Amino acid sequence: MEDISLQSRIDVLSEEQVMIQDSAVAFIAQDEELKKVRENRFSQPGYDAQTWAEMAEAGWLGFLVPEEYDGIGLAFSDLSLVLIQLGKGLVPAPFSATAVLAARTIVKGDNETFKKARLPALISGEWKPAIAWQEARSTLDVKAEKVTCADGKLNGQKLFVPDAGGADAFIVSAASAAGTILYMVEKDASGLSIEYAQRVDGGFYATLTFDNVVAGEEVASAAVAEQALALALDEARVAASAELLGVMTRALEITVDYLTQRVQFDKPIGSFQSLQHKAVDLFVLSEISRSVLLQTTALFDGDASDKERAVAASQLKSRCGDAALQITKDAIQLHGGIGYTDECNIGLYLKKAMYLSSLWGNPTAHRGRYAALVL
Amino acid sequence: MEDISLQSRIDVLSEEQVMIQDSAVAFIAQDEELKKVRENRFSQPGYDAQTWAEMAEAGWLGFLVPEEYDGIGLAFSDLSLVLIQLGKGLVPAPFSATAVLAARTIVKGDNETFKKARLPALISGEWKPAIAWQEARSTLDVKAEKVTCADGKLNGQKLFVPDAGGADAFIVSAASAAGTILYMVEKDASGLSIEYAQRVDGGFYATLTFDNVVAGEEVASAAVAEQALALALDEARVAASAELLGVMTRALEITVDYLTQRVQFDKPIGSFQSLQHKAVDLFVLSEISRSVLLQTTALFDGDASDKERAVAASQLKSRCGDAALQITKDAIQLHGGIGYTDECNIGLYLKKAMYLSSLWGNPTAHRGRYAALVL
Amino acid sequence: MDDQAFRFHVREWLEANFPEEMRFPPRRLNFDQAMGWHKKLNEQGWVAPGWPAEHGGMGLSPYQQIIFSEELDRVGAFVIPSFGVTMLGPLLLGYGTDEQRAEYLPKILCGEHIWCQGYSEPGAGSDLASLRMSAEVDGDDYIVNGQKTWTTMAQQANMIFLLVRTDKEAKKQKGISFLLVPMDTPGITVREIDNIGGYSEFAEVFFDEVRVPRTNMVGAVNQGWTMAKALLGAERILLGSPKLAKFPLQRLQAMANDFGLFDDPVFKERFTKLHMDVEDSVAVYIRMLEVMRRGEQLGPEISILKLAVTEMFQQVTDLILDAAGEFAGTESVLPLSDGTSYKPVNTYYLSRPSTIYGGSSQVQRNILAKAVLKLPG
Amino acid sequence: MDDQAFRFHVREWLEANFPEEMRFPPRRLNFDQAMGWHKKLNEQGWVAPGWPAEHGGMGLSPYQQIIFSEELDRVGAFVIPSFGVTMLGPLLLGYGTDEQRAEYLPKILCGEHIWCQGYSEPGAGSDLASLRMSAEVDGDDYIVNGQKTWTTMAQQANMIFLLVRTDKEAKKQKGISFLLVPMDTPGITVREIDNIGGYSEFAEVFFDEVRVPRTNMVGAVNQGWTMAKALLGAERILLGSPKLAKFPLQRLQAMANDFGLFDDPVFKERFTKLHMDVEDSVAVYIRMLEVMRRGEQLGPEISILKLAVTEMFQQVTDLILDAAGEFAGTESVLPLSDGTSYKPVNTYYLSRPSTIYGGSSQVQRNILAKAVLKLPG
Repeated sequence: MEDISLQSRIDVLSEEQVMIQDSAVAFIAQDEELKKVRENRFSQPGYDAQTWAEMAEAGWLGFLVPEEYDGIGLAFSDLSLVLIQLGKGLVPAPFSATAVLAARTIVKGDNETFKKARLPALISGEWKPAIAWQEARSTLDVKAEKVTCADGKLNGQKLFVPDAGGADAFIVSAASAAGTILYMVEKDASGLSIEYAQRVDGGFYATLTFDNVVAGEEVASAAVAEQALALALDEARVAASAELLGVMTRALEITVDYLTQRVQFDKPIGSFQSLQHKAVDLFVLSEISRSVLLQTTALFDGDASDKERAVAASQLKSRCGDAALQITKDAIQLHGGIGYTDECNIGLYLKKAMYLSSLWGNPTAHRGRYAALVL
Repeated sequence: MEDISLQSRIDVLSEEQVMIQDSAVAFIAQDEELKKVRENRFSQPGYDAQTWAEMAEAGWLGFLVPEEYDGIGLAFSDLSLVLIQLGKGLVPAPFSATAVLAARTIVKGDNETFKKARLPALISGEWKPAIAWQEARSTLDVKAEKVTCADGKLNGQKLFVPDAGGADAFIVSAASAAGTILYMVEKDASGLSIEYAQRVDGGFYATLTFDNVVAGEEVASAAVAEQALALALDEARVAASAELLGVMTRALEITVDYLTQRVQFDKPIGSFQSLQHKAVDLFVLSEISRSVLLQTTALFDGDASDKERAVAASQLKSRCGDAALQITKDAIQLHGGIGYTDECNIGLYLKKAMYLSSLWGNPTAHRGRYAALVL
Repeated sequence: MDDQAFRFHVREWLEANFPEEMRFPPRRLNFDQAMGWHKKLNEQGWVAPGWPAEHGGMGLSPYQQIIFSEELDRVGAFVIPSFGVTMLGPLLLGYGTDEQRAEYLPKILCGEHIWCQGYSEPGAGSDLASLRMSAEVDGDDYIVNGQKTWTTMAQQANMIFLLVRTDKEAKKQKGISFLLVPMDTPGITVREIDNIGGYSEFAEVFFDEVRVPRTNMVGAVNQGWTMAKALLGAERILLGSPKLAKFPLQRLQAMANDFGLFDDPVFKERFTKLHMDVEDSVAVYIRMLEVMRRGEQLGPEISILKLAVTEMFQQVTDLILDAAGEFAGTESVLPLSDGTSYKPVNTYYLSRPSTIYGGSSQVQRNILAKAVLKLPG
Repeated sequence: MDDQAFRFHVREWLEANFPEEMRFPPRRLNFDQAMGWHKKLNEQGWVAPGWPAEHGGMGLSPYQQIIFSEELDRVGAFVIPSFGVTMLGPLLLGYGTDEQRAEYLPKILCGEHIWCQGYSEPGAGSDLASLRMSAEVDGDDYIVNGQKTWTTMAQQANMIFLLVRTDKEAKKQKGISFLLVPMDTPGITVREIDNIGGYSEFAEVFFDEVRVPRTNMVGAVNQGWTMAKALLGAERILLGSPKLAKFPLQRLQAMANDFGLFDDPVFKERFTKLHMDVEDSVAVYIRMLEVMRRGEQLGPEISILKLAVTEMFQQVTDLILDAAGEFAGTESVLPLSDGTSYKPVNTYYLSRPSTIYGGSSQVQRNILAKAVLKLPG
């Protein structure tokens, strides 16, 4: 599939970035037909162990972890090159949830012993934590209220925990007397029940119910927990946006290819001006998204304030969420009837867009936060 | 200019309606080039006395006045046929403001002596009243607050009074101890000052400032004033919507004609699919508007409740306001550079749409009222 | 009975008779699931609102048809429409012989015949006239060979109406005829196709040397295109029914109520805008039905309705996805406080092909540009 | 100086030097109105931010050019851009001779030469290559005949750069050359055209046997189209500057503040959406300027920026009209509480031709479809 993005036309990558991108391109080329994607969907944990091991092998899981914890300490602008490809390949592994959100929450926490013990295991792929923070639909608020911790026992419910099926443990935000604290809880902890809901992309969300579950190690104290979670979530939103960019980019490539091949009224349908202009409008959306991603990863690689990061993450997530939905649904329209069948891959891109654009705040939620922060 | 609306294809007019429509078509055909429109714009009162006299002669000014006051007592579905043509011809006379809003406010009032004395003069074209009710930008509220009446003296300010320049008198809503009352005030009343602002369509709005002006005859008592005003305003909104339909219809006719004539890249530009589809989308908007107008005039001709009328008027006004703006501004785009010149008539349609869609509540204001009434 | 009385009559009967378990299902019910209800409707004589009474229909005015349809929506009926009632019936009334009417119409009403529609072929989607399924005369029969696709619920139908090519030499539109074929005729194979919602609502139908009596042709030989176009007209008014957008809007309202979204002025304004748009499309619909009531044909202008309504439908489902928050990414069926359940993504999926089937939006715009606006080229 | 320091340096100087009476004017200032300011900028060496320093420019990086432009917006500068600075200068730097550069560049800087652009002709709008103005050799001169239109501020300019046809036999694009002509040359007539806002910002320019020295040609004979295209590229990045949308958004904010509209959540959400869109377009702009900074040419992808920004511009002015309420129908100039005045309909008018000039949105989409997406046909 030819890359029609403007990257090769107008952007400049460093040699190292070219290497990173090439390895990610090769990685997804293994499943260009999305057979593995289809095999894994709707069956727990929603991805195969082999994929995760290969990602660990490639060093990707440690991109955002400082070297002192065995990480590579690379930049968001590098990592995004991998994430775009993962989006293009619809790779179902919980990269953003584990290697970004969980890893970065731990890094931003204040338990050095925990970091030293756990981050290397996360990076090597041996240990997969999932973050359980959300207590309501469509909220961006990281303050824990409904899950409480008193006398060392957790009670309450966490919603929308992605990829819990393959996780070894949860990092749970809980309201204590001192404020929000992050605790680790093993997956098989007594009193913890897990209910799974199927996601449209083939993965699963979990609802975690805590009934006097013993709180494990403190991952972040009340002094830093909310901030750590908020920062890591904004980073995870950038990661999800990069995936979304991959999703929309490949959906558009497939569609442009289809427009060139498919004949109706004795002409390739891509020669009809109305379809050409529609494709162009989608292309414009994808390149706006790419531009905002470039700007945002540069900002996250610099010394921007927490607020600047929050504003940028909301700007990016709402742009990429909207654009990916628009592009993938119009891609189905441009495919005609065949696009509405499950056997056609284009529908898988729509579903990935539906999931990722609603994860960690949908475009409307992020516009709300942007307005509150900027206006 | 060929009528491209669906009226002749799918709607059925009575013989009487055909006659009414034909006479209105002939009326505007006198100024098909819009020379008279251009002569009158930006010079007081914004229209010529001859036009008004001809309208009176045609009997149009009495359409909505019961026969007992020398009117014709016809239906909205008949009147709308005239108004659509007035919109097509951009006829600058204050038809909706005087023959609908003012006439109907008086009719709905409770001063029989006043009706018997004044309505025949209004219908014959001798006497032109203007209604001064509005006290703030973007309001639909008819309750008077800022203009007060105490001891028979009016004080305060009324805004956005259309076509005051040609009016002989004002009917003014004022807050009295008993509630809102409608009073007549002669134009040359002592203490009344009038400030005019140029409208984009070439007419004028007036701001009326009352400084101890003696309140004249009571047109409607506190018992009925607000209701009379509210009902008449909703009728005036229907009238303005019919004009808007005429504006958008003619703008589209002119544009489709231009698309057929204008050659670029060695083809008539109307053969380019993207322009065809744009024209079609505008056509769809115009026919949705026409359908809603048909439905609404039928409702106003029946025994609908005040609330049903308000809902229908808001639905119609926001539809026609949005559609007319969309169509006239895209008409300029479809004309290319020439459409941006003052000498091209298409811009006059945009300006009429800008005026009428913001008169008596713009689409956003009417959606707000609809939501409050329906949801 | 005046319209208001008619409405209450229908409402009362539906409240008493519409099965509790069929109300507001999370997905559209298919023919098998709705057959019990079909039979109950038939006992009441209410299967075919638009057919004349002499043929077993209700003979309703256009406005009464809307009332009837609104009342069905009100109790949450959500059923794949019967192609026999909505499409084949009107066609036979217009073009069929008396024998054909006597043979087929009653069986549609009683539910004995369940029809599916054999129009589209692979490679002949928007460009329907390029269809290739052949029907060659062999004695008193035609021998039919080829493939249909996007045939809704072919797997449950026992009858199919077909567009076939009876003259390969003639220009595209000229050599097409209209055939009625039992699905159990030897040589017919059905392959179900899953849609993106994961359901099998349509199928491919393969014809291999299928023998069909020549008496099963409707209209004259090579006149199929005219009838197909008329039928497409009837289909487009069906496909342009405002209920397409109104029904999901009601479901959105129920979900949004539970989520407390009407306290959010931004959501409320978006909902209002769509509510008004949908009400506006009802005005267009009634205006067009009025033409049919007068016994006149609707021409290319019918495309306006389909264009407008399907676009609104998709705008409604966009807002559903937005309102659903994280549920926009799940297959979850949400229990609502009104006792029904709702799966937001289903509605979203369902809206996708509405701008594709029955002539894509692009095709509808081409029709209007050429046939109504008379634009060149 | 780092970027932040540069910003404050510019801000400080502008605060001290930008004339009070030029801040946030209700309509765009023309060349005459802005000449005093131009001369002041020239004293400071700040007329041409993008030109290299050796030619009297500021030699700013792309990002610094944005800073400079933002700071100008901040004080409310609203002036018709100088075509000498933005268009002819870059063209001469790329294609002119040393003599031409020495002759013309300093006069642009000091304001002696005020340039207008002679591209479009009646009948050759979007289809620019079909232009017909002829230039025939006569000794050391060309004799120019024909008509230009949409020439912005021709009535105030004393110089014009022209696309002319120097070979009538060649294919459309092949026979075009680029000429520089003083406006006082005998045979040139200017007719002002009022725009829909009632202002004369452009004109028709008639050429009747106008004699132009052959040395006034830039580039080689019949190579004008290549240069024109390069210039159109430069124009498109200018025409795609986000300030086009950002400036009116700021004015909307000021008006809406006075009207109390930010207390209305619906207005606030609409404003927010546009604010974010405009910020997004800044990201596209900087990404593209970065290419130019590296000294590379921007190709057809530049169309993305113009398409996106002009569409946003019009969305902003739609919201301005909505927010203005009844003032959307008046010519009123509103006094704002920040001491400036504002005429909402002017911005609305100004946004209309942005999707027409410099290649209409339709043409931009054609370019992208063919040249970038490589779609057939």
